[in-house]
Amino acid sequence: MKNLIERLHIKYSLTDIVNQRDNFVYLTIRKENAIDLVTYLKDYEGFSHFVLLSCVDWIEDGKFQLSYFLNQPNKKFDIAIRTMIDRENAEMQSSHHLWKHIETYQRELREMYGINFPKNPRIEENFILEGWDEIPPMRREFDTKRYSEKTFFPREGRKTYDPATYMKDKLYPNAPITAKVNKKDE
Amino acid sequence: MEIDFNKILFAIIGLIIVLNWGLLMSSIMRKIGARVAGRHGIPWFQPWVDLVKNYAIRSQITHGVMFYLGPVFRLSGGVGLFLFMPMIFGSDLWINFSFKGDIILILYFQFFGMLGMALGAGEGGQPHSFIGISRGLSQFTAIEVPMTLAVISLAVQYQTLSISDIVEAQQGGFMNWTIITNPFASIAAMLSLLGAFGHSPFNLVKAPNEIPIGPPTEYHGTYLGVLRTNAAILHVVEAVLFMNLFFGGAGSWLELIVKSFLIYFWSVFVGMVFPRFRIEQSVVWFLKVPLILGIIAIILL
Amino acid sequence: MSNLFNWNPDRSKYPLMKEDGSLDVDLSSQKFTKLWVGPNHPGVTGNMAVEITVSGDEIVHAKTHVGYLHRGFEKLIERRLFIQGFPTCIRMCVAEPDYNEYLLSKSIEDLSGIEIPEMAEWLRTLVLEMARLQSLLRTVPGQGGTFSLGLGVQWGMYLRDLILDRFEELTGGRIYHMYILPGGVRGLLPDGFKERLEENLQLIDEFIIKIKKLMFDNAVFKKRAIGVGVIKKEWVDQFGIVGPNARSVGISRDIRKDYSYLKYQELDFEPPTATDGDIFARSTVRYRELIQTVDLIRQIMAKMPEKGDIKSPTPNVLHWKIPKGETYTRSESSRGEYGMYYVTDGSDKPRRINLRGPSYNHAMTLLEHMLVNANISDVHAIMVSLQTCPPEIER
Amino acid sequence: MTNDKLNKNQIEDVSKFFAPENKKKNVETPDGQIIEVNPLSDYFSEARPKVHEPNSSKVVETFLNWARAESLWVLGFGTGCGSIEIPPLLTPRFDAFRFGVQMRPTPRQSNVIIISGYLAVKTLKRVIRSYEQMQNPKYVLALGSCTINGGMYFDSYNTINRLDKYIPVDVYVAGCMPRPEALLAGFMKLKELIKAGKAENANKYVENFDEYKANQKKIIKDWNMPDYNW
Repeated sequence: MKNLIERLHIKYSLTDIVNQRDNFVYLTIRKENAIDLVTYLKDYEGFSHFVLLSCVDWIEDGKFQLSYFLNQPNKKFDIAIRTMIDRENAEMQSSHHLWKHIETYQRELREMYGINFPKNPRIEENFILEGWDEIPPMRREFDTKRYSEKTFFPREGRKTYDPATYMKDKLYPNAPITAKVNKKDE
Repeated sequence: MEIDFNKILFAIIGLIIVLNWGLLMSSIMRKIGARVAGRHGIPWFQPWVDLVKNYAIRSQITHGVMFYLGPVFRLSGGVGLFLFMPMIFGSDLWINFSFKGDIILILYFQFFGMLGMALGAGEGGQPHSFIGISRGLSQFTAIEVPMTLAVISLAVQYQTLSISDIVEAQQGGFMNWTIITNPFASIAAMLSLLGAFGHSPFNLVKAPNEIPIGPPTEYHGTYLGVLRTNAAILHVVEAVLFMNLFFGGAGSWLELIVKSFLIYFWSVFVGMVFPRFRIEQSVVWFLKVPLILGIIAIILL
Repeated sequence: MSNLFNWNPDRSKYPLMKEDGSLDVDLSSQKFTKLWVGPNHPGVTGNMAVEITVSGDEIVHAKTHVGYLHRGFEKLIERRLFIQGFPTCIRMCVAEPDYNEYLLSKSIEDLSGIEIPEMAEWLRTLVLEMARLQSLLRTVPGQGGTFSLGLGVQWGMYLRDLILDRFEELTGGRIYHMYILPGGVRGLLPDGFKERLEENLQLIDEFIIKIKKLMFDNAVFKKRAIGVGVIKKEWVDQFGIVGPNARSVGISRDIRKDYSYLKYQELDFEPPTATDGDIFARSTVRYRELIQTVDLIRQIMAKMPEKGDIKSPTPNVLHWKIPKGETYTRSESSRGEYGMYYVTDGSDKPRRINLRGPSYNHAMTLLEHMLVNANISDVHAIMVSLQTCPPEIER
Repeated sequence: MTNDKLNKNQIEDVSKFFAPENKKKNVETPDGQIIEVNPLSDYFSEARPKVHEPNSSKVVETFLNWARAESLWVLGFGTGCGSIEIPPLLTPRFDAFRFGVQMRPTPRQSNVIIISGYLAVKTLKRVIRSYEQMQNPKYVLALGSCTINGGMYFDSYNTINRLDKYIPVDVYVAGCMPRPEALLAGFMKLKELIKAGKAENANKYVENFDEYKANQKKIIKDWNMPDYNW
C-alpha cells in the first residue's frame, strides 16, 4: 500500500500523510482536489465502501476539516482524506453521485455546521432539527448550555460542582491537585 | 300480529347471558394465550372493567352523523344475528324469533354490521381506517363464498332453510352431526370461520402493527364500548351458528357454553401459532382451499 | 392457472420521479394517499417516521423522517471531560450500549497509547458478545412479531431478561452498564457467574430449537418473508450496507474477522451468510448468528483465564489531557459496522466525536429505496429486518 | 368557557412551514365557481377545549374511578430510550397485564401516555398532539430523570428540561433508566391517585390552557397546527 500512497502523492500533491495504523492512513489534500481523489480511489483502486463523512470545527484557524473515510474491502485497507475549508460561507463540492448515502451525510453537515453542498438533492430539507433559527448547533461558538437555560425552564435546586474542586473538598481534603500517573507495584 | 311479551322477555335475558358469556370467553382466551407465552395474564374480570371504563370516558368527539351510526349499525348487526338464532334446541323460550328460512336472514346479518361499520369508520377520516375497511370487505367477500356454499350444501342435504330443522335432523348421537355426515361442507365452513373471527392468520382487518387496529382507530369512549359489546355478542352468536349447523346444536345452556367455547378456541388456537397473511394472500387462500371443499360438498350431494 | 392468482402486476413505472428527483405525484388527483408510519405507531422500530405515498396497497414513494431522538450527544461530549463522556456516550444507542463504551475507551486508549491487560480484553469480549446476544434475542423473534407472531417475542424477551440479570450481576446496571472504562474494565466476574450464565445458555439452546419450529418452519411465515424486501448484491457498496444485511446477499463482511480486535482472533467462528437477500435470508442470518453467539460465549468462558489484572494505570481522570490527534475505531455490533471518529486537540475535552452507526445508511437511503414498490403490509417487516435503530442515526 | 375563535394571525404567521396540501389555495368547483380553501380552519376545529366535571354523585364517581384505575390503556408511543423497558413490561418477567395495563396503538383509545425519557423538541410537538387527542380523563406518567429536570441532558439544545411546563404530569418515575419494577410502582401510584379522585390533570390542562400553550409555542418554532388538536 506504500506504493499506492506514493503514487497518490505524486498525482495529487498531498500536503500531509499520517500513518495511524499499518492499515489506516490519513491523507491531507487541498479542497479542489479532494473529490477527484475520492473518485479516483473509488473507480481505480477498489475503495468501494464509503464509511463516514465527518466534519471538525477548528475555530481557532477559522477552518472546517472535512474527513472522508474510504475502505477497501478486499485488501482491508482504510484511507481517510482530510481537507480544510473556510468557516465563512463554508461550501464544498458535493459528492452525492458517488455513493447514495453521502447525500444523507451532506444533509446532516448542512444542518449541523451550515456547510453548503450545492447540487446535493434535498439539501434544504429538514433532517434532524425542525424550525431551527439559531446558528447551526454543532459549530463551536454555539453555547448549548446557555441556549438550554434560556429556553427550557431549568428546574431550580440543581447545584453543579466542578468535579475537581468538589472531590478535593469533600473526599480528599488533604490531597494536592496534581495530575500524576499511578505507577503500580513499583 | 300478536306481540308475545314472554318471548321478548326471554330474548332480553338471553342477550344478557350471551353478552356476559362472550366477555368471559374473551377473558379466558386471553388468559390461555398468556399462559402459552409464559405470562400470568389479565384478571378474569378485565373485559367488564374495560367496558365500564369505556362508557365512563367523559369527553367524546364526533366526525359527523355516520360516525355515530357506525357502531349502532354494528351493534344492530350483532343483536339481529342473535334475535333470529335459536339458542337451545327443544325449548320454546330460548329459540328467540327463529322462523322457517331464518338461515338466509342470518347470512345477511353477518354482512350488515360490516357495511355499517365501513360507512362510519370511513367518515372518521383516518387513512388507517379505510385501509382496514377495504381489507375487511374484500376478505369478508372471500369468506362468504365458501360459507354460502356450505350452507347451500346443508340446505340441500336436509331439505330445509330453517336452523331449528337442521338441528333437529342432527339429533341422536354425534354420528348424526353434519361434521360426520357432510365433512366437506363442514370443513369448508370451519375454515371460513377462521376468517370471520379475525384471529391471525386472517387478522389483517385490525392488523395491530401494520395499520394500528384498522377501522376502529378513531372510535373511543362510548363508541368503542358499543363496538366491544357487539364483539362479545357476535363471537358467541357466530359460534352458536356453527354449533347449530355442524355440531348438533345444544340441548341446554351448559352444552351451548361448552360447544361454543370449543369452536371459538379452534380459531384462537390457530391464531396463536400462525403469522398474518397479506390481504391478497388471504383472499387467494379462501378462494382456493375452502372454495374447492365447498364445491366438492355440493357435487357429492 | 398460476397467472390467475398473480396479483402483483408490473409496477416498473414506479417510482414516479421527475428528472430532478422530485416526486411526480399529484395528491389531489385522488389516486394516491399519504400515510405516516410513525412516530406514534406500534410498528416502527423506535421513534422514527416513514412518510409513504401509496397507490392502492403499493408504495410509490417513501421518505424517512428522523430527529425525534436528537439529543446533541456530539455537542454534549465536546463540553465534557474524557471520563464524563462515558455516561453520556452509552446512551447513544439503547439497544446495545456496550459498543459505545468500548469504542470510546478504545479511541482514548489509541490516542494516549495505553495498553490494556489480557484479562480485561477477555472480559470486554465477553461483555460485547453478551450484548449481542441480548440484542439478537430481541430481534430474531421480533421478525416474527412483525407478522403478528407474538409468541416468539414473549419467549425471547424472557430469556433476554435473564441475560440482563447476568449483566446486572456483573456490572450493576440492567441496560446501561458503564463496565468498560479507559484502561480496562471495572471488575472481575463474580463467583459462580459462569455456571449461572451456562444455565441461561442452556435455556437459550432450547429456545433456538423452538423458534425454528415456530418461525422458520412455518408455512405462513415463509410465504410472507421469502422474496420480500430484496437487497441486490450491487447495492451493498452503493448504499454502504454492512453487517448481517450485507451478509444476507453473500458478501461476508464482519469486522470481527476482517479487522480483528480484542480476542476475536483466538476464537473459532465463521460469520454466517445467505444468498437471497430477502427478509427470510436476513432473519436466517440473524438466527444463525444467535447460535454462533451462544457458541462464542461458551468459547470465551472456556478460554478465559480465571484471574488477572483488569485495569492499566491511567492518569488522574479529572486532569487528563490527551495530545492532539484523531482516530477511527470500529467494532461489529449486531447491526453491522459500528465506528467512532474521535478527534482531540490537546485539551482536557475531546474536540469532536462522530458515531458511525449502520442504521444511518440502512434506515435512510436504503429503506427509502427498498420501500418503493413494496406492499403497505411489509413496511414494518422490512424496517425490522434491516434492524434500524433511530438513536444512532441522529444521536 | 366560551368557544371563542383563536387568533388567526398566529396561524398565518407560520404558513411557510405548512405542507403544500395544508396551505391556503383557490379551488375551482365543478360548476366553475372559484372558492378559497384554508385546510387548517376548514378541516380542523378551532374551538377551545372544555372542562369536564366529575360525576356529581360521589358513589357513581368512586365506582367509575375504580374502573378507570383498573383499566389503564397506555398509548404505545416510545418517545425516548425508556421505551426499551416497555416490552419487558409486557412479557413474562414483569407482565403488567396483571394490573390491567394494556397497550393501545391509537391516542383516541388510550388513557395514559408514558413519556419514556427525554423529549426532543420535535417529539414534544407530536406528544402534544397525541396528548390532546386523548380523551378526558387522561393521565401522564413521566419516566426517567430527564423529564424531571433534564437529567443528563440538562445542557442539551434539543431536549426539554421540565415536562410539567408543557403538559401536566401525574406521576414521575425517577431513575436513568428506571427499572420495569419502578415503572410498575409508578402505575400503582397512578392507580392510587385515580381511586382517590386526585388525577384530574386533564381539566387542569384546560384551565391553564393559555399558559401551557405559551410555553409550548416558545420552543416549537414552526407551529403549523391548530391550537388544540381535537
